[in-house]
Amino acid sequence: MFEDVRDLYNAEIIARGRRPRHMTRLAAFDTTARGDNPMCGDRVQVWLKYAADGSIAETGFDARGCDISKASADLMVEAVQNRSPADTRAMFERFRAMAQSGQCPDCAAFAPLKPLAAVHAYPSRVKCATLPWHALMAALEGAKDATSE
Amino acid sequence: MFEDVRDLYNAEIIARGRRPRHMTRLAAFDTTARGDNPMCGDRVQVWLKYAADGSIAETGFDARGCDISKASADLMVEAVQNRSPADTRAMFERFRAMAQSGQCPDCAAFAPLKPLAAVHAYPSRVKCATLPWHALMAALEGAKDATSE
Amino acid sequence: MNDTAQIFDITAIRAEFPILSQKVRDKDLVFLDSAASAQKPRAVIAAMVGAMETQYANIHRGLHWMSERTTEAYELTRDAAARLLNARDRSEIVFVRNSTEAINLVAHSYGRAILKPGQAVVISGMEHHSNIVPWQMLRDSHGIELRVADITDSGELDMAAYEALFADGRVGLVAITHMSNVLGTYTPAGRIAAIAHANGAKVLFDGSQAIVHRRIDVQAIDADFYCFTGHKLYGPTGIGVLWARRELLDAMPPFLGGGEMIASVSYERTTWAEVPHKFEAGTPAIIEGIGLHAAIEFIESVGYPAIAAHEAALTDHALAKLSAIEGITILGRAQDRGGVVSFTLDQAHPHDVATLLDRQGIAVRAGQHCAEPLMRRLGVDGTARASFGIYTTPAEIDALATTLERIREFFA
Amino acid sequence: MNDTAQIFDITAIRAEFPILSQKVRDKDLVFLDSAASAQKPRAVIAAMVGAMETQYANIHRGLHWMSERTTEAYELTRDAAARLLNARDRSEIVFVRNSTEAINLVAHSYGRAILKPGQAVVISGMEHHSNIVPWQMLRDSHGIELRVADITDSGELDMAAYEALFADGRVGLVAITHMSNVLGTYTPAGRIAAIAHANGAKVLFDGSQAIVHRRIDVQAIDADFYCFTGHKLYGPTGIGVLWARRELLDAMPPFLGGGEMIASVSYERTTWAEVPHKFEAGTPAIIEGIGLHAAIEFIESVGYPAIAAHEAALTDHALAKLSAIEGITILGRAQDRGGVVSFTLDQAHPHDVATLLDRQGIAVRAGQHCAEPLMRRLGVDGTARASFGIYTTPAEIDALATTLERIREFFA
Ligand SMILES: Cc1ncc(COP(=O)(O)O)c(C=O)c1O
Ligand SMILES: Cc1ncc(COP(=O)(O)O)c(C=O)c1O
Repeated sequence: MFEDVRDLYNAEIIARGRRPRHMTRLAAFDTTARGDNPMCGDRVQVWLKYAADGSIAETGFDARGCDISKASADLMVEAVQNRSPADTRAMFERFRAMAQSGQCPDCAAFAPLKPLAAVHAYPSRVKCATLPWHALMAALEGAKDATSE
Repeated sequence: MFEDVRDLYNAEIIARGRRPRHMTRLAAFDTTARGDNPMCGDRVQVWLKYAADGSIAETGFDARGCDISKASADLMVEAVQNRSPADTRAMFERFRAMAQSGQCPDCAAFAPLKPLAAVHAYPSRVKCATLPWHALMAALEGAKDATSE
Repeated sequence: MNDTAQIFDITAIRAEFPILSQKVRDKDLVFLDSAASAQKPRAVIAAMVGAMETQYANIHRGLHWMSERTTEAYELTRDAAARLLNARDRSEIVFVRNSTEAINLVAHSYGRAILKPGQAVVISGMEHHSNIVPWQMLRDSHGIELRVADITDSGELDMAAYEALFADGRVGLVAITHMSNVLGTYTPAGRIAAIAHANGAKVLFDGSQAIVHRRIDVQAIDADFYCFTGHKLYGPTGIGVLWARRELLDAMPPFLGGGEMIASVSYERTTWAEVPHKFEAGTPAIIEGIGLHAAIEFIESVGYPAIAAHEAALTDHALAKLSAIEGITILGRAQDRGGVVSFTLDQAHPHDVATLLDRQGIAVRAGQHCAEPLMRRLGVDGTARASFGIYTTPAEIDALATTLERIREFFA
Repeated sequence: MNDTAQIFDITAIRAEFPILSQKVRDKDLVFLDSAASAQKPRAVIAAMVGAMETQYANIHRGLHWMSERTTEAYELTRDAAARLLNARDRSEIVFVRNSTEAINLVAHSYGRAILKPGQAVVISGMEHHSNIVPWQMLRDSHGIELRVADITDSGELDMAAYEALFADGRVGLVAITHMSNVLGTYTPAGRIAAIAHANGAKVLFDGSQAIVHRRIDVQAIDADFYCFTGHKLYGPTGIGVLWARRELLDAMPPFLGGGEMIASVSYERTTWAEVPHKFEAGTPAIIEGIGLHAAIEFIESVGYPAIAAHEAALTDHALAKLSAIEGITILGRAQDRGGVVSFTLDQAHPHDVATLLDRQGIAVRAGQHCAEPLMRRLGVDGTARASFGIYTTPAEIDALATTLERIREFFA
């Protein structure tokens, strides 16, 4: 019955949606921020620890929400590992573009996020995928809250 | 060209609209009130003097507005002469009904107002015809303002 | 379901709604999201088109034919709305954009001018944000206390808790939903009003959902304010109704200022038009008002008894069908309820459920339904919600139930 | 009139407006009341019908196909409005019911939260009530001073008088029409804004009339707020636009509270959604928004240069024709003007004129045009007003002039 949704609900997404690998609150962290999607009630909290060179040493998150937002948060943690804040921001912009359009000009750079590539075909779910990133951006900026709108 | 409007713009209305007979401010009066039609800017002020028995001894008015409202005010002055306030109120109700519907069950009682009978066919002009009466009603009640809506 | 088949001809009714024959992703549209906004019957569409194609001008101010005719058509809607609510007088009908604006109007005008700082406003634990946030804003700007009457675990208003909120005599206004958009619960409007009045408070009912399924009589329930929103009642967007007792409207200052609502304007001093025009600043939603009239006539032509019976039968059917699904939780078990059923599945998040249903052409809502505090009270992040309209069929509910079973398997 | 004939094909344009082929009392409709509200082209009607028949659901909150499509269609209107005004960003477009609501929104939110008691708001001597009354209400509730910049006898803004109002440095906001609905005068928006800004004040333009006849560029005129109302721009009723600089919108508190405008709600504390949603509480005028998009595209397809040329030619023609009538007084002789001509006849009151015109199928407006203080300034009780749209022809103006001659004879 649901063969047509396997592009988004692929094995990777379902596995990470059910059992995220990085859904933990960091015991020690440098910054944290929360993202809210008010329309649906999704919420993600992200914790960050920087390395000495300012790059991201460790990320953890807690999420209430759907498989898409949890899987996205989980993939995000791996994708930003060891990246500088600037790099991370650029990655977010590219990811957002991909989530909205389905196009990714330099996909190679973020292969880990590929499992979410089909989300563009589900317009109202794009925010689920970008919500953890909004929280991450807020954390990088030292803000407390973000909304994904 | 305008034969079809002669029902409303009859000789009596045009004559009274141009040269009202009772458009004067009373030197001595017991009560006065103003009526406003905010949508078009018409305004009528009515002055009243009572006789010893409480009936209307004299009425005067001042008006800025169209021929219909001036003629209506002028006819009204004659129609209410010597009437008790209760009688005047009842007359207003009958006049209003006629102005809105074109029907007047006991027209005889207010023959002087007959020249306005056709106003019901001009829905947006009904207020012009009733405005002086609203002012008169306000004066009878000792109020200061009325609007015709 | 055979009783409703006798009461009205669902095929004929569905034929009145052009959108229902649309395909969604090559599947038949199964529209179970009417509580968010209902579809529009031909009569409403035709009334709006007719106004625009044959008889349109700005209203109230024109001396010409088009304006007179349009004014008349628009004002007839006021009569129809007064009839629909059994209002005492047509002047008690104020046109607004939607329920949200109606409640804000009361919060601004009645709230700031008549309620005194230190007085309290009572809402319930199952309000839509539109009946929470305006009172919070009033609280923060005007020093009103906001009190919340809790609900029971079955999703009904806790009447003892409600009554207890009046103990200190400071409640000035109760603002409460007449039917929950999440739980389907009808609140006992007559009793709510009686208790409020016995304690010197006025009462506003948010009838956004209630009026869709049942005949409302504002005099019988002894309301002071009642509001509804056109787009949920098969009418256009952009138009809604606030009803209030004439003496309250007379006492209230205007909300928005501008054209249409004045008696006279000078720079020094402006006086207000009579009720209801005092509250209707600017060019109104003329075409939408005319469309709302057609919606009201449509409702009247089907008749509330038939609508209520049809939707009660559908709701019973849905509750029975959905309860039979393993791992489902249905939220709210009120005795007295309308055609809205919220649920969660143990295996899947409501969003994921909604997306998969959508792929089968089945439209439900998922999320918080603009009722975040209620979600917290229920201990959930969100729900999926199926809601029924005049055009919903038992077969559509069966399709929902069957597809939910498949979704459980998909996520198992 | 031959130039406009070359610029666009008026017959083709008229064919787009179904209502123009209506008869009024067996006469051809001559609709010269577009400044009150314009007629609707087929494209607008079709867009609204299309939304209701094929693609409708509540927006922003739905995860299903109908809701996604409807959201997309509605939000495309925001892009179109941003393009129409040359806004920097689509988030600067706030949807409202009409200009009146837009101005009230600014008066409530910016007025009460950012302006300080003791500061002044400047308006002009030729404002519509909708740009007077909200500021009076702000004055009375918030201790703002209201200052009026007088107009010259030719009906233009008196720039010296305007500039003088800033002398004490207390002006916080200028709220001024961009085109008078009575005199047709365009105000020099760029200079008005420059003077306001030089004195530390923000400026709001009421573009209700201006945008109908001419291309507006909010960046070029350096506005802070700009508003217009859909129904005058050939769009539906019930929808209008407030544009404001993003940083102002960000700084302003919300106006109405409810669904759609929140980030999160708890009874204790509610946080607001991002701009523009912060200002859009409740279910918006969805179908009307979609209709407005069609109206904007219609305007764009004809093109402002052609519209402006057509209407300038019509206005010149009307001024020439009407001036030739004995006993007529034309109010306002501004250099820079749009397609609105107000006049009085010595022999007849404007109402009587309008009624007699109407009997010939000619629709004009008569009265105070929601501008009572301006009437006082002009020393008249009211005027008759002919106003022109994209579909107006020189022949219609000729019919007006001829009939006015007859009316003078009638009342002679
Ligand atoms: C100059 C001007 N401002 C404001 C308005 C008010 O527009 P609306 O009634 O659509 O709010 C109008 C039209 O009525 C107008 O001409
Ligand atoms: C119970 C209830 N109240 C208020 C509203 C708000 O209605 P609107 O968005 O039309 O203002 C809704 C619907 O969204 C509702 O279900």
